[in-house]
Amino acid sequence: MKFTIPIGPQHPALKEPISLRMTVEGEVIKDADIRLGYNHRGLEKLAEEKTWIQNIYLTERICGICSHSHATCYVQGVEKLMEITPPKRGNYIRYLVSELERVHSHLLWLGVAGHEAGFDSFFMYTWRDREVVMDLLEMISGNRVHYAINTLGGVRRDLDELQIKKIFDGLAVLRTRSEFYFKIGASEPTFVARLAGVGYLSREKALALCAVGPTARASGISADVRKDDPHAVYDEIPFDVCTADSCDVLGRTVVRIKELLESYKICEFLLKNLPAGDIAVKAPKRAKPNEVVSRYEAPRGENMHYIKSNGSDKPERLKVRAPTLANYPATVEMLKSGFIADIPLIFAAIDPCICCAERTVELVNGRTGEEKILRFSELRKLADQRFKNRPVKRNAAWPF
Amino acid sequence: MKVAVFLPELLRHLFKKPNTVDYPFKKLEVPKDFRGTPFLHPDICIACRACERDCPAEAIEITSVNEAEKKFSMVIHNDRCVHCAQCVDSCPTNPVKAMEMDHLYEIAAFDRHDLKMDWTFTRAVPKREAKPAAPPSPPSKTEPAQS
Amino acid sequence: MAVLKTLLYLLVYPGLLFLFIYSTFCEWYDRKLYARLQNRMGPTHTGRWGILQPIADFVKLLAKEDVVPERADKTLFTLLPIIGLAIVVTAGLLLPLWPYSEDAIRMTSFSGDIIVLLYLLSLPTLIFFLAGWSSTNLFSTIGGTRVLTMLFGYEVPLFMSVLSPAILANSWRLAEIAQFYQKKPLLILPNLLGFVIAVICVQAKLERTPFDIPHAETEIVGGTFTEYSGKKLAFFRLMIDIELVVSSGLVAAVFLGGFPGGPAIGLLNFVVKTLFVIFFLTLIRAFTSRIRVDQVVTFAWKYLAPLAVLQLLIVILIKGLLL
Amino acid sequence: MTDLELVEKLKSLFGDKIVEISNPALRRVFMTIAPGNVAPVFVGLSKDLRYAYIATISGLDTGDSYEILYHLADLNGNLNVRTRIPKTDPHLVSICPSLPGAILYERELQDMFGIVIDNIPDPRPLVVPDDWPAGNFPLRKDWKYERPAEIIPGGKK
Repeated sequence: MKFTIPIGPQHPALKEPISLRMTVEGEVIKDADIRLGYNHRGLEKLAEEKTWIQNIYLTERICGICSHSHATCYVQGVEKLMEITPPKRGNYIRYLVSELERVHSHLLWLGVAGHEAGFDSFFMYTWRDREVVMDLLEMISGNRVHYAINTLGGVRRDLDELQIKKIFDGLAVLRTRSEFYFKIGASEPTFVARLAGVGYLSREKALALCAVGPTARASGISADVRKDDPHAVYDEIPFDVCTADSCDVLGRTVVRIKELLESYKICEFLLKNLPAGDIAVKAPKRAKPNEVVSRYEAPRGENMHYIKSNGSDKPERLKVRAPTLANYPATVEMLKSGFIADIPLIFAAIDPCICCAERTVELVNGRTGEEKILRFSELRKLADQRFKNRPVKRNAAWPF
Repeated sequence: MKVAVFLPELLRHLFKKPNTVDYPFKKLEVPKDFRGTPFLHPDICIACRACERDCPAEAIEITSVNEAEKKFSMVIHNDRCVHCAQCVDSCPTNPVKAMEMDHLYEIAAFDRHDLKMDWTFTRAVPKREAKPAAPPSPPSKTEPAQS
Repeated sequence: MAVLKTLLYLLVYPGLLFLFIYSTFCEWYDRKLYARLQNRMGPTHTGRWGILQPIADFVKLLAKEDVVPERADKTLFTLLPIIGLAIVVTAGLLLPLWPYSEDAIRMTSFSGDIIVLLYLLSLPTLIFFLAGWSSTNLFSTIGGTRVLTMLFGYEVPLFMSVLSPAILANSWRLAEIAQFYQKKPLLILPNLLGFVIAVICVQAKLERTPFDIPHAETEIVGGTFTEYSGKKLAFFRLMIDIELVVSSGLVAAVFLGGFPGGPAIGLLNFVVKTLFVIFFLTLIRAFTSRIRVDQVVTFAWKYLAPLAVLQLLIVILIKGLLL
Repeated sequence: MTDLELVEKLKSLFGDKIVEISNPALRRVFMTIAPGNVAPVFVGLSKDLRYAYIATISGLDTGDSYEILYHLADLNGNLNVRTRIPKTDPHLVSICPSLPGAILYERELQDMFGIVIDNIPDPRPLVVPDDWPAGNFPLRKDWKYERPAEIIPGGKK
């Protein structure tokens, strides 16, 4: 018996709207299709109407989890257009936040993977420890999610001695915890049984379908923009690219936990070698007509911004390529011949960030042609009305 | 193959204090650089409109009320504010910024009108030799109405 | 007098009211323990330490809007929660809780009641399947088929492991089995393997992690209960809670020597022993992740069933050699 | 392979198909080709230079023509292939035969600019809703969206 299950746009496994149509036979998936377009905000069009400064905060809001990634990718591109170089201390702080964000994103992913596999204790523990890094980020930048630490020509907040000490302490805690999660992820039998062999993506397929980030690295492709195209400080930092050969969800988990441990190393290196000096240089208001391709390794894979300036204080074109979008063709491939039970895991394994992937269309009043915003009191009035006029015991004939 | 690797960790935590904070009853301290809600020191503001120009959310509105008396009115739409503190960075007054962020974070309201804050003020004269004035205390206006 | 006693027995203790109160308490205990194992707080707000939270949830669900899908089999859809509740409460009456001494009511204690109890505990599974099937929702249908698939996995090991102490005690009557082990407490030890198997199977029967496959929310939304809301969902939840109490009571009665000591101490025994069993159930829930439905069947037939047979063998050997 | 070697190699491979080639920054090579040469150039890039990873395809409305940029990347850096097609006849050939991962970005180009991609394996819209009015291509410069004035319900103040 063949039938199609709609996973999404609203589904408990998906934290953001996307539609996966699965054609299944019994419990086995025969075909998969991904439909996007539920989360468009028209960012690329909007960016053409905003100034360079305003666009920092706009790009930051492409995504909630990797907010710093998009802002940094944008800012390092615009700095090249404006021909300014941030001071070294500023750069170090900027990429320190980058790595802390990677830590927070990967810990979040571990929890989500646990939850999708029905392993709620793992979820609770990883998210508890994620609070440590969230607090560090809040301390550095002043906010927990949208750090807004980037500005054109450097960063906006400096680090003092006390904060550096606190970060070191936090990293020590996180390191022991991550090593513990590595042990769990690799040896808890029910968890491993769920992850191993699920969502197979061979190296050739991963290459052909342009997978990026941990998804590609778990298939044995050693692709990491931080190594291949070292932006800013990454050519000074010693670190390894983490790969796995198992090509499945377990491999993706292992890659992410190893990357966590690598990130702690990078953070400690950055803090130990933090140079003295300014944190920002003054940026001009306009940029000369030019174009730049900015690449950045976000927690989910390669971020790419193509920025073109036309001499004004606004960009001519800002093209954003988020890593999740690049991983969709690979996801469809992975889902085929899996089980229904594996759908959330496989889909979660690319660490999907749907608001990253979809950002291009203006919100036009879609179906009804008009938009209505209700006040709370009006909403309550409507609910009361609905309750008073409710159909009298339609078909819910209660036998009592 | 090991069985129940997680078990010792779980049992260890059974007799520990929970890590969660009983939120609405107990509150955590925010760090000193926390970006809460922006507010204005109307006695310092020189009405240069730098904040209005740079605000990414178009949440700040400065209008001239009376050109002759140099009276201005400023509205901060907190329902649009994204709490990025760019207005504080853009503010050119020295050494005390006319825009500042407070530490409030429980700023939800039932009505978007309650989130609007406005000031009417006379433009301050920008001083070249800025004498270190005592930082003015935040006006009570910054408390958003919780009706 | 006898009528009053019977009514008391059916409706108050150990019937409906007691089971309702005690099962909500057990749910609270399960939730609190689960939360504390995860370094969380669990319910805190309603009542002292949140002890009334399950009752509050129940009342809240009763007040919610009750929606029946257009294409569902409406009679079946509506009747299933009540039938299910009736079945588990009936099963609860068979527990050798209060009146199993010689002079008490002999209504529900008879030779073979263990078999009846086991079959009554099998029925909720069918109720879940029918609930999923009659709601005609895609996710419910998948959930329903998963319920049945799992049933084939855990039911046989459960029967074998629960019946092996009965074989050793040479009785099909729960009260007599319990009395046998009270007299010879050392004989509880050979049944240890059976206890482990029974706890795992009860976990599967109650559809708790790692066996919460039929209503795995990240895969098939609410599974069998996707379309249920309001009162019906409240009754289903109550039914699952009572099933938890009854099955842990069954395990306690068979493997842990029953609940001796008359009404008061017997009740205390019951509470302590069921909470002891539920502790293990919660522990399993905390440290495992959900497995796939094919893995359940494989696991049950590859490990649980042979081990249950081994348990039977041990029991028969002991019976032949020692008794 | 350094940037200079890559430029030399591209020149020797494609010869007069290259209209313009530049190397503005480290690990960034920009190459311009005629729209008719897109298919053979991408076959060459994937066969001879082993490019498998296409990062994205950017479109740009330059007034009288569309500028299409294919961003390719490998371990040596980033190669951007540029082509311009006239606005009056926006046709482009699909590069999916040589780089299958390009499908998403080609569909996006169709939605956003109304460029018709010939031989595209899957022509359904990718990012716009199903009931999106035909002929609306948001990233064209002449497509303006008038933001309606914000109405805060209630009107208390």
